This record gives sequence, structure tokens and C-alpha cells, in this order.
Amino acid sequence: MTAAVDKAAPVAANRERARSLAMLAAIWGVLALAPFWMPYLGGYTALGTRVLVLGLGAMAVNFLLGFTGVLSFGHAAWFGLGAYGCGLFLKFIAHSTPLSIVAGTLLGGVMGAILGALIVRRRGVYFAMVTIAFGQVFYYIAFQWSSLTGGDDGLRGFQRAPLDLGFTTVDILYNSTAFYYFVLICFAAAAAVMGFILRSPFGRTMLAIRENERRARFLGIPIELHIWIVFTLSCFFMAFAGSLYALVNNFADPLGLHYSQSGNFVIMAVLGGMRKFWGPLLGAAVFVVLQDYVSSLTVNWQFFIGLLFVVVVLFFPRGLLGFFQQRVQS
Amino acid sequence: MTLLRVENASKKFGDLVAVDGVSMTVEPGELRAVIGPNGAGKTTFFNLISGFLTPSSGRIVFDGEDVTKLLPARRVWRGMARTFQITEVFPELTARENLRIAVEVASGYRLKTWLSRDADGEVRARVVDLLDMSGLVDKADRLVGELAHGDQRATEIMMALALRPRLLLLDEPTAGMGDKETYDITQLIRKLHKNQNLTIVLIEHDMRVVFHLADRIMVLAEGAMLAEGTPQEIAANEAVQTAYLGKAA
Amino acid sequence: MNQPKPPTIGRRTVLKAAAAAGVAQVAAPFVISARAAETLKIGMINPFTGVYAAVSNNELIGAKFAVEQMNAKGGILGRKVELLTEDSANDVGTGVQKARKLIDRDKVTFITADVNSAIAQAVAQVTNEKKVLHIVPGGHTDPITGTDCHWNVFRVCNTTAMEANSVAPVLFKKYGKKWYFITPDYAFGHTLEAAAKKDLAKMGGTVVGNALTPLGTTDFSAYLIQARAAKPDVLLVLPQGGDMINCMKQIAQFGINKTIHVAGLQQEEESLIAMPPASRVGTWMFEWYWKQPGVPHVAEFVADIRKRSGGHVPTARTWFGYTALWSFKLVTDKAKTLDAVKLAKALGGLELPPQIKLQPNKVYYAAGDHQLRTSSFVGEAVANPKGDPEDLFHIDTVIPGDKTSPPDTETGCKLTWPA
Amino acid sequence: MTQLILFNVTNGLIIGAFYVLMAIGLSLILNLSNVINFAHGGFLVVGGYLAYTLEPYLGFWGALLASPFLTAILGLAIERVLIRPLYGRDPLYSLLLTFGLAFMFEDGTRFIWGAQGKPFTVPDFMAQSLSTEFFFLTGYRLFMVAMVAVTVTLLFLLLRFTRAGIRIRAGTLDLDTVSALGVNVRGLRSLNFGVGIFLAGLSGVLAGGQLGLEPTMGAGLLMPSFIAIIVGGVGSLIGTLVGGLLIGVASGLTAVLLPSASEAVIYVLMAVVLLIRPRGLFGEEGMLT
Repeated sequence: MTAAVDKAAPVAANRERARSLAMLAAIWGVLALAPFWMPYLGGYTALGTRVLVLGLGAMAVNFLLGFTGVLSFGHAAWFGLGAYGCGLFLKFIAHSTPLSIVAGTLLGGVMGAILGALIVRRRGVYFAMVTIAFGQVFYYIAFQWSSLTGGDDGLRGFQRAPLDLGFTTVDILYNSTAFYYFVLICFAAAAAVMGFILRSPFGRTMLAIRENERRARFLGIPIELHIWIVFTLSCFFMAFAGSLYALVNNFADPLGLHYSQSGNFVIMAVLGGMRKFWGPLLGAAVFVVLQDYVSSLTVNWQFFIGLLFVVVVLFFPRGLLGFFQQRVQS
Repeated sequence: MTLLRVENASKKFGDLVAVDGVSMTVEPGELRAVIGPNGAGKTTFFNLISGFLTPSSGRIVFDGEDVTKLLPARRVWRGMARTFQITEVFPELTARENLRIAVEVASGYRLKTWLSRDADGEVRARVVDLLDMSGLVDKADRLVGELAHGDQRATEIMMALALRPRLLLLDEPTAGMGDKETYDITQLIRKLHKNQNLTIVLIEHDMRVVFHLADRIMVLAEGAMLAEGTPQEIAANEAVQTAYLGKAA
Repeated sequence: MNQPKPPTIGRRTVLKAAAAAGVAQVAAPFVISARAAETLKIGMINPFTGVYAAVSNNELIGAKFAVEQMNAKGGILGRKVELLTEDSANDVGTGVQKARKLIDRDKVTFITADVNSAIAQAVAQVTNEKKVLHIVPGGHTDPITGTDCHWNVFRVCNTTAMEANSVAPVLFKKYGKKWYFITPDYAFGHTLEAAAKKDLAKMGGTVVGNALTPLGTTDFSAYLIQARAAKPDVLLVLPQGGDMINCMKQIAQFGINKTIHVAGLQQEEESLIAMPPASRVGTWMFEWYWKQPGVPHVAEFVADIRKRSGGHVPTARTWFGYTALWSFKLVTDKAKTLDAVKLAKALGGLELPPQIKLQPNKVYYAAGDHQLRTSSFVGEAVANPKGDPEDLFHIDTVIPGDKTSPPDTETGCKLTWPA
Repeated sequence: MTQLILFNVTNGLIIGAFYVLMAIGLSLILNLSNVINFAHGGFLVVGGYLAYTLEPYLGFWGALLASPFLTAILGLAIERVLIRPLYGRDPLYSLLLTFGLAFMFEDGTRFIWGAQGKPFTVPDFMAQSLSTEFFFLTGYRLFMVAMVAVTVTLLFLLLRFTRAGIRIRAGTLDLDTVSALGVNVRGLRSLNFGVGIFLAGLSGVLAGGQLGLEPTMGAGLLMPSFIAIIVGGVGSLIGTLVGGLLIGVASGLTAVLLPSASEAVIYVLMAVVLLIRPRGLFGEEGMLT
């Protein structure tokens, strides 16, 4: 009996593996060729860059929400802190793009780690509320500390520096295609790390906590510690995305930390499918393109974005990927 | 040497005394049943042992160490595993993944099992062993939430077992099951107890199961211990009969 | 199943065709806007949603009217003008994104943006990078045509310094030398306050205190308690929009204007309309006003706008939008090219004709800092208008832009032109 | 200086009273239905604008009475159609739904009534200062405080002495048990939601009289209400009451000492409370944690 299973399993597993490899190849192919096909559909490279960065943010939110079952509604704070960290570094410390990203990621991630330790015992809506409120603390700091952050006017006066690769320098400031590929490489690195963690035993304990916290606790998993670790990791990813966002705009502003921005990240994750690794990226693509498109058509685009939230909640609670999967299966 | 010793444990919720000065010792290799009418405090007593609740007074000693104040996860690391009255599994994962998580946690989810192919193979092999033992092999790749109640319960027991516990706490393992499922689960528990010489404490409602499995039985009523002894002694105990068996029948 | 299929059109094919047609339809707006090369496109980015929505809409009404007039006169260099609008949602990131969209995808020739100074500055960075001529219709902070000026960026509305310089002397002469400031806590407020303080110091007055209020403050009572305790001669209310309305409402409710003279630097028709009559008090400056008896073309302009705005009069914002758009045509008619650098050189020093400037004094873009030298209308808010219900301001003096603005050599602007 | 502080404490209480009215509605819904109602600010705006529209026909007092009821009816309809299907699902969904509704309300208001702010006039006798010394005590502000006091007292009496009220309180503590006793939980939640939205509508009318109306006014008032709930402790209406007053006074006092921090201070207050007493000042142990 065991032998039979062992023989059958590899076939099924191989097919599964082949399918996911094909899927991966498709995703990376589409992303890698984006600057070439997007103009034909009325897109533009800057839009693609924005999708990647916000998609990474949504994936970071989903790392916590979709895979651990913990809803943070204040994650924009870490995104925004990443942006400010990156911008302030470029403006005041050194003119280096990679180092500024490191600085932004550290700022957001470390603050997230500290805050996370305070709130990790809260659950459900209460956790969501506390994260909103703490997120707003950082919003107000960015808003009020005008001498450092530029306050409501935002932080300006920095630009991404050309990449010095030793043998050559790449102009990522004026060449938007080069910058797109730079962001794509950063995105790929973050996604790889995220995927690696999720496939690890630690990643499976995340699923365990999401599925059944009590069972997980009595398997001997220290729940609070694990949630804190996941929260912190998620904050680091978020801050990394935020740093890239500062480079996209050469700018950082308080609105990037506002809870409404957090809401956008969550809806991107849910819209794409929060049980799926690539769901949030799809969600971000749909959300960003839709917003870009509708807001050019009508001043009342906010109404339609609100409607999108309602429709997703009522009709696509498992997201687009979940919806398609269900259709395929039935 | 005694594996588990509960010393005069009590638990109060406000004015309500749920467990009132209960003591118990369990020797290695023993299968102990805890019975009692509804509201006798059996589950609360279990929660005190496993660390889900902390006693208002009294001590819990496990393998010579005072664990009264330890968090549940720490007790698990010391070799105590439990199941719940209402089955607690990971419904949206497959049976294989459920067991795999438990096996990995038991092996300390160290970087080694993550990176080395050999260690990974060991984990997989252990999962297959557990599946074999419980007869879940055919259903290994289905979502646990979609399995029959008895299979879910078997998965939960095997997850507890995957932790390689020295003490297994089972809270009403046959609750809500039909005859066939009850029989299967009883056989599984019996196998674990006999073949692996595992120490088990279980709460049970079904007297057939209790008298079939248990080495010794403890009876709780209204939070206090009413009697303790072998199945024969308990069957013969008049206080137990009036307080419990009589009513239950 | 083995029989060869008859060569009819299957359901599936029809569905496919329909789907393709559907896709084409959805994609159509993209394709059309990418294809139509014969029209000349001008992009307008403004916060059409959020707190500045009302003033943004008025700028749009003015801009649309300008486009209508231009097209009636043959467009720009013979090409029909098309106005594309984008909502910056009062968010700098969105504004920058929309600027790139307009330039990269829609290939606009000119950009006009934004009511929010911060967005205007951020968009200026993009237009400068892309070498697109950019006129700021209504963002006031000084650096846009001062320390942060660009060769391709021009501005219609006043700088905060010009606003301060127009009102300060009047207040000092008429009402006294002890001033208290209520200042919104962001760059616009800070520069406005600094400009007024500079003027006050020059005239020999004193600042008896100031309260920095966060943007979006709804309740000003705590600040007003502070202000009254300081016993100033003049209370300067510098917040704008909703903040100012709330502040003025509470000033009137508390009766503060009975003991202290209330004034401010910038006031707008849009804000006065939203206030109850009792709050319409104090001395202010308007950047343009619709009621200018005897000034040529103003009456026609007002009548034309009323037809396009549901009967409402044009505000200073309407004029900003109108003037910004017309400036593009005026300068291309003069330079006969679409080369941004040549146009920018030609726009510096350009004087607006009477039918565009709609005010008595000389109005021109200064060549050294690209700031429009336009008049200040100083006067009093009117609580209960006698004639037109929208006649909410009484003009005392109209001061030419040359008087309120420092010379373009002293605004801190150093234009660097592309090689 | 003492006078200044006295003034600001009084003034802070007045502002806090307003937060209380809004936060209590939010708190009712959160406690019984486990829904963070992001659209609460949206309902507030609708309440204000409805009163603005009704005032020419019904006068100030008529509008003050009618508008909250109409808002509550709108709230009930939305609860019935959109929110009810989400009970029992992950709270994430109701949160996202109300978040989207907040966008729709803001934009809908702008679409119907225009982006231009509207003045909402209150009767003349209330629009004046009552004393030249305590000039910040206008008739309208005192009226607002009185309205809040009456409404909140009434609400507490209803919750204590009516059958539905007792059930709502019991449901807040343990919904399963209430349900097992045969109480119609759906009806109870609808009623509770309606009451919460009624309070939002009333807040809207009162705020309109004080500040005038703008489509964006709801979002700005939502956050202080959140903080009031967290500071007071989730699950406790008394806590919300105290929390609201507390943040009013805190921001009033900060306005004296460090004006630019007067909004940020409420967040600092929240952080301190959460550090020292994570469940909030009046929160029950274990409640929603």
C-alpha cells in the first residue's frame, strides 16, 4: 500500500511541479517584458513600476494577513517610514541608491518590530484597531515634524542616484525602463525571500497559526513569538517596498502613512486572493490600473473604488485567483 | 518514577469552584481514564494539567519538575501533548501537511531540516509512518476539513503523537461518533498504548470505551474526586454508582 | 464526433469575436488618446476630490472656457486644443504619477498643475525632467517662483510674499501694531506668516503671539482662547479653505471680532460663500474679483462664465485657470514654435492683453522668476450683500503686482536653462 | 495662566462631549456586532447634509429631529443588505466593506451636494456668546453639550431598563448564550446598528451647526472616536464616555502648552494607556483580545 502511494505520488507531484513552474515562468515573463507590451495596451512604464512596488506592499501585508491570519490595518505606516527613511538618507546622508534602500528598510522594519512587541497579544478587530491607531501616530509625526519631513508638503529635494556597478553606471533617474528593471530585480529578491520563508517549516507554522491558533499552541508553537516574528518580517518587506516607492516618486509624503493607504493594501491583497502567493500582485495590478483608468474618466472615481471594495467583499471574498480556481475545479 | 503528579489542584471562577482540591498520580505506561457527570470539572481539570488554565491553588508536577506556572507551549516541549473535546485541526490543509507541521515542530524546526535533503527525507518518512499507523494513507492529500469526523479526530491524535509525547492527554476522543468510528478510535488508542507503551490520560463519556481501555479510573463529581481505582473497583463502588453510573444509564 | 465539422460559424467563434470586440472597446479610450496626433493636448492636474475640490473645479471652469475661446479662434498654431484633466486627489504621489501619465502616454504639450503647492512643486520636478512647459495656476508658496524655480515653470497666482505686502501696510495704518497670528502648520502657512512678520517688523510693529494649527483643524476654540488672552490689535487668520471657514465661524460666535480687528492675507470667494453671514468680517486681499465697474471685458467674462457654471460668478480661481490656458496660446502665437525652451524664453516678460488680464493694471510674467505680476484687491468682507448674493467683497484699493512683489532679482530664483 | 488652563479644560470637555456622541455609536456597533464601522463618518456627513436639505422646510428643530431618523433608516437598509451577510465571517470583510462605503458616502455627498462647503445656520439666539468673560461658551456649544448629555443618559437608561437594552448589553458580553436563550440575534443587531447610526446622524447635525458642512468632514472626526474607544477600553460604553472626554481635555490642554501637538497628543495618550493598561481604562479582561 505504501509502495503504491509512493509510486503514484511522484507522478501527481511532478505534474503539480510542472504546472507551478509554468505558472512561475509565465509570471516572470510577463513582468520582464512589461516595458515592451504595456505601451500597446495604453500603459506606460511608470505605471508598471508602480504596480510592482504597491504589489510588493500588498504581498507584505498578505504575508501577515493571508498566511498567518493576522489583520494589520496600519501597515501603510511601515511603508511610509521606509519611504521617509530612504528619502532622508538620500537627502542628508549619502547619495547612494542601494544604501538608501537599506536605510529605509531598517527604519520601517525596526519601528515595526518595536511596535509589534507591544500589540502582539491583541487579536481580531482589536488588533486591527490598535494597528490603525499606531499607524496614525507615525502619520502625525511625519505630518507635524515639518523641519525634518517637510510636513504636509512632503519630503522633496532628493533624487535616486545612478547605480554604480563598478564596471559601469546605470542611469536609473532619467531612463525609466532601466529603473523599471532595477525595481523588478528588487521585487524579485524580496519575493524570493518571502517564498523561501513560506516554504520553510517556519512558514508552515504560520499556516498552523492561521488555521487554528489553539491547536498550534498545543503543538508547542510559541504563538506570540511567531506572530511577532512574522509581523516584523512583514514590516521589513513593507518598508522595503516603501523605500522603492520613495525612489519611484523622488518624494515621500505623509499620505503614504495614512490608514486609507493601509486599506488600499489590504483590498489589493483580498482582491487578488489572499490565500495565494501571487494574489496580491494581481490585486495590485487590477487596483492600480483601474484607479488610474477610472480617475481619468470621472471625477467621481472614489465612488467606484468604494464600490470595488463592496463588490470584492460580497462577491469575491476569496479574490480573483480563488474565484478562477473554483471555476476551473467545478 | 511517577510521570505526572497533581497535588491538591483547585480552580475557581469567581464564586464558582470548578475543580476543588483534586490530586492524582500517573505512572509511566499507565492508561488513566477520568470520568464524571456533566459539569463535574473534567475538562477544567485537563486544562490545568495542559496549561490552558493556571490553577488557583495546588501544584502540577511533570516528570519531577514543577510545571504549574509554565506556558502551554513549554509543557509541550517537556513531553505533554493533548487533543480537544471539539476536534482542533488545521482544516484548510491536507492531512499530510497537518502531520508534517507537527513533526517539524517536534524536531525543533531547525534550519537543518529546512536545508538538508536527508533531514527533509526523515520528516517525510515520519509523516508516512504516522499516516500508516492511523490508516489515513489514502486520504493523506485531502483537506482535513473535508474528511469524516472520525478521520479528523484520528488526524488530531496523530498530530499529538507526532510530538513524541511522554504523556498524551485525550479529551473525549470518541465524542460525537458512531459505533464504527468509536471502535476504530478505541483500537487506535489501544494500539498506541500497547505497542508504544505510551502513558495516556483520557476523559471519556462512553463507559464501554473506558472499561475496555483503562488501567485505572478516577471519578470526578462537582469538582472533587469521588473515587479512584481499577475498573473493577470503580464498577463495584456504591458511591460512584449512585452519583454517576446510575444516572448515566 | 468523427464527422467533419460543417463550415458554419460556431457559437464559440461568435463568443470569441464578441470577447475581442469587448476588449477592443475597453481598450478604446487608450488607443484613441494615443492616436489623435492632430489635436494639441494640454494636461490639467488638480485635486478635484478632497478639501480643495471646490477651488479646483472653478479653475477647471475657467480653463475650459479658455479652450473654447481658443478653438473658436483656430486653436494653437492651427491645431485644435484638447484639455485632459487628471485628479491628483490632493496627494503628491498621485499627482506625480498623473504628470508622468499625461506626458508619457497622452503626449501632452503643456501642463498646468496644481492648487496644492506641494503637488505643484513635485510635478514641476517631473515637467522639468521631461522639458514640458508648466504653468502653476493656483499654488501659492514662494519657492515655486523663488528658491525652487525652474526654467519651464511659470505661475499665475500671487506668492505669499505678494499677499502679505499688499495687506500689511493697510492693517498697520488703520488698526494698530500688535498682531497675533493663527497660522496653519504647513509650508504655505509658514511662508505667509514669515512674510507678514517681515513687513510688520519693517513698519515697527510687534508680534504678540502665534498659534500653529494643524491642517484639518475643525475646532479652533483652544487657539482663540489663547489669542484673546494675548490682547492684540489685529488677529491675522491665515488658514485657508475649510480650516478658515471653521475658524471664522468660531470667531463670530465668540464675538472676538467685536474687540479685536480680524484680518487675513488671502481670502477667496469660495470660502466666503460657505460661511454664514455673521462670519464674513475683516480685512483681506482677493487675487481677482468679478465686480470691477469700468474695467474693460470683465462684465462679458462674468456673463460668459455664468452661462457655464450654473449661474455662479467667476472667482479668482476661475480667472487663474482661464489665464493659465490663455498664456499657452499667447506665447505660441508670439514664438511660433512648440519648443519648450524657446517658449519659456518668450513667455518671460510677456504682457497679458486686456481681454485676458481683466483688471486695470499692467500684468506680465517677470522674466527673472517667471512669476505673474498681477494686482491685489484689498478690501473688506461683506456680511449681507445688497445686490447680487455673491457680491461678498468690497474693494478698497487695487495694488499693481509691481508694488507688491519684490523685483525678480530678489526673489531667490536662479534660472538654469538646459544646454 | 490659571484662567487659561481653566478655560481650556472647560473647552476640552465641550469638544470631548462631541467625540463621545460619535464614539458611543461606533462603540455600540463594535461591541455587539464586532464590526469596525469605518463608514460612521460617512453617516455623520449624510446626517448633516440631510438636515441642511430639510432645514428650509422643517426649520432647525424639525431638521434636528428628522435627519437622525432618516440617517438611521439608511443605516438599517445598509445593514440589512450589505452587512448582515458578513456576520460570522472574518471581521476583515465587514471592515473592508465599511471602508469602501466611507469612500462612496464621501463621493456621493460631493456628487449630490457639491464640493463647495455649505453653511448650516442655527437659530440666532444660540449663535452668540453668553458672557464676555467666558466668551467661548456660546449658546450653541452649550446646547450641544446638553444634547449629548441627554442623549447619552437616555441611551444608558434604555440599555439598563428596557428588554432590548438588557439583551444588547448581555449580547455584548456573550452573544452565544443570548442566542441560545432564544433571542433573535439578527433583529437585535439591526436595532443596535440603527441606534448607532442614529447617533452618527445626530452628531452630523450638531457638527454641521458648529462647523458647517463639507463632504470630507466625516473622515477627520472618525479617528478621535477610535482613540476614545481604545483609551476607554473596548466593550465598555462608560469607558468610551470617559475616553472621549479625556482626549478632549488632553488636546485642549496641549493647545496651551504646545499648540502644534494638540492633535498628536491623543495618540500619545492612547499609546500610554495601551502600555500601562492594554485593555483600556474600563476594558474587561479578555474582551475581544
